[in-house]
Amino acid sequence: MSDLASSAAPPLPAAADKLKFYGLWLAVIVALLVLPKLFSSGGSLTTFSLIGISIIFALSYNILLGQTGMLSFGHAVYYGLGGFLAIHAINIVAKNKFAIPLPVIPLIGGLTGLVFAALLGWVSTRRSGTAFAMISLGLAELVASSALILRTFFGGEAGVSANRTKVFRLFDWSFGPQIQIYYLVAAWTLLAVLAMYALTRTPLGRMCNAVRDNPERVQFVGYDPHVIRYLAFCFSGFFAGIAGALAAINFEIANSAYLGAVQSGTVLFATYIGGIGFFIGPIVGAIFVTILSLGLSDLTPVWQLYFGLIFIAVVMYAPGGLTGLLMMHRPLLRAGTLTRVLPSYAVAFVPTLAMITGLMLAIETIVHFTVNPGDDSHIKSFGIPFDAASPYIWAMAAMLIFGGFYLSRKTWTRVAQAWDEALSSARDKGVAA
Amino acid sequence: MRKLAMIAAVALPMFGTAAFAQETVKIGYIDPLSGGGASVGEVGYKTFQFLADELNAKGGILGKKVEIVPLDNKTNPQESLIQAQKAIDAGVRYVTQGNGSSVAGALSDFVTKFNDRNPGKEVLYFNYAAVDPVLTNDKCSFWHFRWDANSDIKMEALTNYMKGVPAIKKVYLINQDYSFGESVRTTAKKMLASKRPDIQVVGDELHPLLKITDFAPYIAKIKASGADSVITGNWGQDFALLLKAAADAGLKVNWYTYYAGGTGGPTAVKQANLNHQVFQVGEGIPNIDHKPSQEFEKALRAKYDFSLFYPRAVNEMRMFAAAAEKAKSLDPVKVAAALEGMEWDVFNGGKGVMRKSDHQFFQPMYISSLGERSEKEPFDEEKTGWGWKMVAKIDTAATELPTTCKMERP
Amino acid sequence: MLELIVISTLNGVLFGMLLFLMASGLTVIFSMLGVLNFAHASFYMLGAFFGFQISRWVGFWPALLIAPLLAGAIGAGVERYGLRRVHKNGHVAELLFTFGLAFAIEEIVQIIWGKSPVDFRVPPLLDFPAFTIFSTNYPAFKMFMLAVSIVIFVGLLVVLKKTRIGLIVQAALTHPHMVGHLGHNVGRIFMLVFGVGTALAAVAGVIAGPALVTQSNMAGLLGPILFVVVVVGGLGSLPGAFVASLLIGLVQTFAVSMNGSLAGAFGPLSPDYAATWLSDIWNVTIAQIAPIMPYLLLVLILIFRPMGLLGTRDT
Amino acid sequence: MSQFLKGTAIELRGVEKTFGITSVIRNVDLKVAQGERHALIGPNGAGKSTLFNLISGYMKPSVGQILLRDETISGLPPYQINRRGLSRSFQVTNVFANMTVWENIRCAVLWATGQRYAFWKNIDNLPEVRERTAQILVDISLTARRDVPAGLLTYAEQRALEIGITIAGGADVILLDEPTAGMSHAETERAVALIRRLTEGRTLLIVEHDMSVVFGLADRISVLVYGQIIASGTPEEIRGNKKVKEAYLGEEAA
Repeated sequence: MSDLASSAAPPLPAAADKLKFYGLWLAVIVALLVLPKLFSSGGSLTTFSLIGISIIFALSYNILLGQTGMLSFGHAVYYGLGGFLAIHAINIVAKNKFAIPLPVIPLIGGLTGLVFAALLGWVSTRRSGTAFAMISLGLAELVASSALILRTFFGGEAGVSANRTKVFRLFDWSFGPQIQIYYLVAAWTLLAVLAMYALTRTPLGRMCNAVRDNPERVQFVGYDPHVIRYLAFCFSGFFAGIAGALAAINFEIANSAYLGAVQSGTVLFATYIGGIGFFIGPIVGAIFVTILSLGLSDLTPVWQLYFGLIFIAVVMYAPGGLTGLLMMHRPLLRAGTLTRVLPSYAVAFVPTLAMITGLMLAIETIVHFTVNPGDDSHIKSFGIPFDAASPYIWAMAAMLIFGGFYLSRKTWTRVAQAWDEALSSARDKGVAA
Repeated sequence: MRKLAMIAAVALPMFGTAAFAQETVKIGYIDPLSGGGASVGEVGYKTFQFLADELNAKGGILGKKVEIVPLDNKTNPQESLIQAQKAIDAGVRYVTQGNGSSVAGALSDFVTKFNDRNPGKEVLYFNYAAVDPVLTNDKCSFWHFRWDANSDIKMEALTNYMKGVPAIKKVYLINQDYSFGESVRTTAKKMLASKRPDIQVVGDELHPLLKITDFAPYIAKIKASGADSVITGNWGQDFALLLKAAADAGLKVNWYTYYAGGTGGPTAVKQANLNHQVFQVGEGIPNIDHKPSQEFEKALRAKYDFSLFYPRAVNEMRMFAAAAEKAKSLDPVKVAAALEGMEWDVFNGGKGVMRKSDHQFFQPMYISSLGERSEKEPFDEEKTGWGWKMVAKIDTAATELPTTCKMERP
Repeated sequence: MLELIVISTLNGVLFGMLLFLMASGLTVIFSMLGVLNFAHASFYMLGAFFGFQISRWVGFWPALLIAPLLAGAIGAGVERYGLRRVHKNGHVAELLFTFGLAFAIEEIVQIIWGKSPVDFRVPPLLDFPAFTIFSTNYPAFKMFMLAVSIVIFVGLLVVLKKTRIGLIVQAALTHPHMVGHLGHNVGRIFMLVFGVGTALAAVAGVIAGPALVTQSNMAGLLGPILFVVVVVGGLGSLPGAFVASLLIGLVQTFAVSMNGSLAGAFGPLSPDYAATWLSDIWNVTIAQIAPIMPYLLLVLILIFRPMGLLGTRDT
Repeated sequence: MSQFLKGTAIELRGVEKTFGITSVIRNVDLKVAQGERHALIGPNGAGKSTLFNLISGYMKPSVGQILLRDETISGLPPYQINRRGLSRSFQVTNVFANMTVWENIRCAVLWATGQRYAFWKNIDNLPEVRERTAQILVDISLTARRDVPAGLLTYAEQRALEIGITIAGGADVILLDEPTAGMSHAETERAVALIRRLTEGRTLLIVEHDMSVVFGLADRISVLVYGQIIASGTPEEIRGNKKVKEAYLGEEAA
């Protein structure tokens, strides 16, 4: 090959880049080790563990949606089956005193997910698009319903429980205290994230993206899109199974809720809100949605409404998800023109915030009168006390909504202008959009 | 920025470690407050709130105010465990829950493991409505106390009544396909066979839980079987839709139920025009001629727009207070010791006992029917004009069933 | 036996027609906009609650007219200010948009009407048994429901195949630019179609509300099964949806009436297996699995005949 | 280069394709020799693209046989035909729009370099893939646009990429469907030069409307009218063929 050709290839990562890459992972490890020192209560450790689990789950989902372009409504099937097998494995290991320590159990869950994905995947990945989505919906309903019929295995609606401390112990780790579970989940999360990242950098991973973009053309470069989808589906099932097993270890119980539509819906929410176009998107989404779903229900009884509205807002205004929103600014940052849009952001921020506040105020006030009509009108929402009966509140809400809407429309047009200018000058400087 | 602030607002209360001195007695109320089960969960929450107010008006427990901490579990066992953990972080040592045996099983399991792993920080679990017998039998726990009669006890009471009704000849069983429905149908068959062998079970149906929109095909089957009575553990929409379909098709049978009094139940009975044809087994009804309970009912109805669905919750809260006073401590271990074997004057009258061997509360059971009221029945249900009428009372002693519980005490 | 067959057939047809009433709007929207509307069942629920509220004020019959118009207007608004924006990001985005919408609508309904069922009654005019067969009554209201379903089916077919509007609408789907050049406002056509589709869902809501239970979870209960109807019938095919509705109604109803199980057919299982999963399978009756049969049908259809029963294009 | 310089590359025997009652391809026999540059011409709607779809496996013939180097390929899926060394381009640009030019080419290189569905190899550590991709990139002169998503390329660049993807796998039978359609005169000239260079020593079957391209490039020409091949021969023979003049060239010659 000529030197000319070699010079046409993109540069391989330099030593400094590699160092940066490994440094990043090292920083993550350190952060994971330090985190429980800062927040040590049982609740926060549980929260962290759940975030880790949901990161693995969301990333596994994105192998389908973001990487290969398959919209699934039944991803929880593999998560749930992984969880059930893990629970049964714990019970069997504990009963027979096998020398299998708890940290290995998630692998069993993963293999379960893999086996079931391999079984169900071949027929369902024959097509992508609506057909795949509907098959996944049907299969999810079937599996979830059989969980209630096959009581011996799934334990009916009560589920199957286990005691994780009864498993063979390594280094005297009992895995009773939540902190040990946290480290277990953190280690597995790190491993799984690394593995899934590596997967995107393989020939199969790249061909997944090709199938997502244009399954028809893939056939004419020698690949069978069905096989690619199938393999992606199997990997996705494997990692979902690991996530399910970790959840089962964390809760020490597996039940039909693991397999249900809510679980499938949540992972779709998390992945999409985070952003399906970027590897870290689902990670961001998993963190955001887990914290939101745990915390929001403490703050307001109508958390589902906010959930739905946030989701609609993301689909409408930020189809790239939260990560897409941030990544949009990368070319500007590189070209140094980011500062030009910031002032218009600041200007637009105020009325938008006002509008959102007004909306929340209105919702909370209305909720007070329809849901708890007889109660004291001095209510507290999101930690802020106010009197729902006061006409000022109503007036304020109305003013904030309409004023905020009017002004934010105007200011966002200005943002768009500033944005275009900044982008075109970034282009002039030679930074590709 | 906005996102950051929001995350902070959401996250901070969760991560904060609550190490305040206990000024109040906090009871974590873990039940659905959003989603499908919320209508039931909210009634329960308000009932407990009302009971806490009642205790506080008398000076609280050991001089401390009682506070109900609402925790939304979305009827999901996993979510319940997260909420329980959160509650414990916030200094809660007593949790109460009732909706869903799956949640109850998970919670009982969680509390047992937690107490085992965190000695000195024990938590007690008061179960006010989950009726799966297993919780006080094979899977019993020292840290779990149940005030509701479990489904076997209810069936014992119900069949004790049914054996005295000669008109019952053919019985049809229709239940939801999950552990509770399954336990209703098996015990019904077993108990009817031993108490009234002449009764024929002409049908035994399980249908999926909360998934049926039209019960007409099931009604057709009941009709074809020639049954004169139906026993069902159905609740919620599965109950309402069942009766609706029966009324549409003109099916005339007597209904023996567990949860006809649940939210929406009386409305459905009235709509189906089943005047005193729907029976319910339970631990009490508003129209029992017992002055204290009727006054309580009046006060509750004056404040909220529902009737007392949980007389057992009254027993629970009052007995908790009494046990703490008796132990002179709010330490859950001591309170649990005081509750064991405690005898009690039940809310609706009569004697009850928290059996030591399995932590199941035994109390008089009532069979009642819903329909037009006489002057003896002052209270109606759900503004239908119809009210519960007592049909039979089964004494505490006649409801006591053996247990398989092997209690492990700390 | 004959009794059970006759009654089951009747019940199956009635249930199937109810399904069609709900699915027709979904099919119309899909066949014309290509959008799989996840919020369709939510509009059905809105229809039921609007119907309940309006019939309290002015009676059932005006409600049957006003509620769908109201829901249709909301649907049109959703298309105009929501879906259209999302359209450029592809079908997945559209689908997810309706997914989020379903969430929000359910919660809004709960805020306004609470979480318990509301007392939505059959209008007195139709509150009598239409006829009695084998001593089972068939309420007049259900017959009314049947009639409405058939009228809607025939009406839609005629509008789509025989009228100018139908032709323009169908052309607008495949060749939006061409239709635009011919002077038609494609945006308005799409808005109209979405409005009509959601209004049809609301008609189903007003009618099914009193027949079933009007509660905030009614959308979640029926949502997935509507997809089964539409997919099994063939995406975008109105006659297909009609056939699929009937099929699912009959399959489910007949399955319920059967008590057969493996244990019944081959005798009880040897007690050695009593506590294994095999005994679960052995003892499960056909009636028990009746409600999941549609999903089985869905999966089988997608595997063996992906265009659905009467569909023309591949999903 | 190719070791099969002698013999037949593509052969169609009595191929027919019908959609419902319409027959689009009627009893077509065609032979393309190894190493030959063969052009397929004919008026719009004659069935040229359908014929391409049949040969490349995108559609199955209703009747007849298609052979690649004397082996039957009719009925095989496109990817298997591709693996046997036949690659095609599309009339309407058909690339991986969200991926960069580099990635587009690389996808087309992967199977040919034996990577198959490997999920254990780091894509950056495959020198062969890298070099071949780079070579193709240089060949189609898109080095400067290497990191641009394919969807953002100009039309001519996309056509070049389309050809690049088609030849990247190293197939020795290449089917090009109107590679210069919609290009300016200068662009067309560059494209023809590119095609000539890249298909050196390979078999080429090309559909083209631009007669200067056809007569400049092709060794042999076949004329397809209403789904039937009415003539086949060297450019000179075709130029002199009366039937072709009547049916097709006549209009242009006039």
